[in-house]
Amino acid sequence: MKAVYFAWVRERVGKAEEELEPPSTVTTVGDLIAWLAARGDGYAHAFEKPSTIRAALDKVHARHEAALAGAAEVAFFPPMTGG
Amino acid sequence: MKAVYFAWVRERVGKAEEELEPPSTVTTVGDLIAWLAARGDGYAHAFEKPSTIRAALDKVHARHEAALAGAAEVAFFPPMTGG
Amino acid sequence: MATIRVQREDFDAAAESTALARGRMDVGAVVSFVGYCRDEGGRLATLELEYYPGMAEAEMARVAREAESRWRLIGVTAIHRFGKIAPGEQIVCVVVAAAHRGEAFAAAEMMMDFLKTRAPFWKRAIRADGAAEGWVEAKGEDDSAAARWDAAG
Amino acid sequence: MATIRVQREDFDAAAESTALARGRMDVGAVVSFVGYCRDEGGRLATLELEYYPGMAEAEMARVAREAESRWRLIGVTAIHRFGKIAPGEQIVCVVVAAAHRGEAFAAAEMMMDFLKTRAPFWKRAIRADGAAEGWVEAKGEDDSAAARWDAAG
Repeated sequence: MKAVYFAWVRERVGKAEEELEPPSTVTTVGDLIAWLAARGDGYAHAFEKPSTIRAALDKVHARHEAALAGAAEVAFFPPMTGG
Repeated sequence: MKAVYFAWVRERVGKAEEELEPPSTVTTVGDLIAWLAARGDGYAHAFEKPSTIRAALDKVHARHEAALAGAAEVAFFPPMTGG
Repeated sequence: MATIRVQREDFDAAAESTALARGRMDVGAVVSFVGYCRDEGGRLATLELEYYPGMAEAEMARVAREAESRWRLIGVTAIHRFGKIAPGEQIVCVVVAAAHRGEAFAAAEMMMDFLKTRAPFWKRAIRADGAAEGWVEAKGEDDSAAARWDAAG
Repeated sequence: MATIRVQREDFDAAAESTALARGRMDVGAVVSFVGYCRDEGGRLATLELEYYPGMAEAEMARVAREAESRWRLIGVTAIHRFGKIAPGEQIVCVVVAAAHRGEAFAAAEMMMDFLKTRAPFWKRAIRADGAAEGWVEAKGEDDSAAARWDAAG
């Protein structure tokens, strides 16, 4: 699946997007966050406080409990500050 | 005192303004309405339902209980329908 | 200091709105309301608005001052037309500038609710079908809309 | 059918507002909101807005549809800019046309509250004093503002 990152999540991860191939035990958004956080320094910093991370699956907001269930694109970003 | 009338109050009274010299027993807006209502057909029609009549003293909204207390101008009109 | 105008001619709501924000670095939100004359499904030919000169301006200024006393506002403009107004034309506008949107929205809505029930204007409807023209009746829902600000205040 | 745009260039809120009412005889009320970039008392030099292409437009359309499902609206427009925005410049606008003012006010305010908390935009502040630039933090009051529509709905 494709992962995209925005704002300080993008800056800490060090890239705007990438292809991910998580193991089959990673079934929810929250699982994916935990899996990413263990990938190295930038990821650890980006995902150090999972509660501050918002996610979207195929461009629709998704809770951490949401199943990845074949989504083509997952996005991680801080709380929105537009408007 | 000067009296001014608006909308259907004006139409029923048949004039836009006039000088009034009510007797000294007329001390409130409500007294003045009752006194006007007894002045003849147009007035009787205009003031037949005092509860539908709004008033202002010197261009400030006034309740029927308000004392005339030396106001220079009294106005009578229906509920407002601007905006 | 609010800008209050009662006039026969049309107004440019956009220009009023821009005027409140132009050159200011502390304005975060501008809410504009424009009230239009509806044709009531084709039944209305024209509205004719009568008003109480002197009191209308004074009452609009009192409503603006009340808004300014309740919220931190940077600018307030209220314009109300009188005379003949055709369907599709503008009748009234209220523009409020503030640092934050909540205050601008609340102030603009309260001002409109109060203008409806307090500003001395009266509409006469001239019917498209030639039926007798008549004074528009005040709506109870306008009183309710105005009353909720007293409860909230 | 709402008009939704995400763009780098400035917009003409007045033209958007006029477009919703022009030639329509059933529009009684148009409420426009424009959000401006404040300079935070001189501390802010520039905002830089990042957004999630595709999702931003989709989310703004969902917010518009939610407003259209709650109130009888005649027209809805929402425009959000991205990129560098200087103090005094426009960031966002929402315009709602309806027959009645209460619906137009409520819809415009709900849309702004929801856009703030749901539309994927992020602001980075570049400081006038050369201090480290930083991502603007989300405000709890924006969550509260959005939450009251759930309670009311």
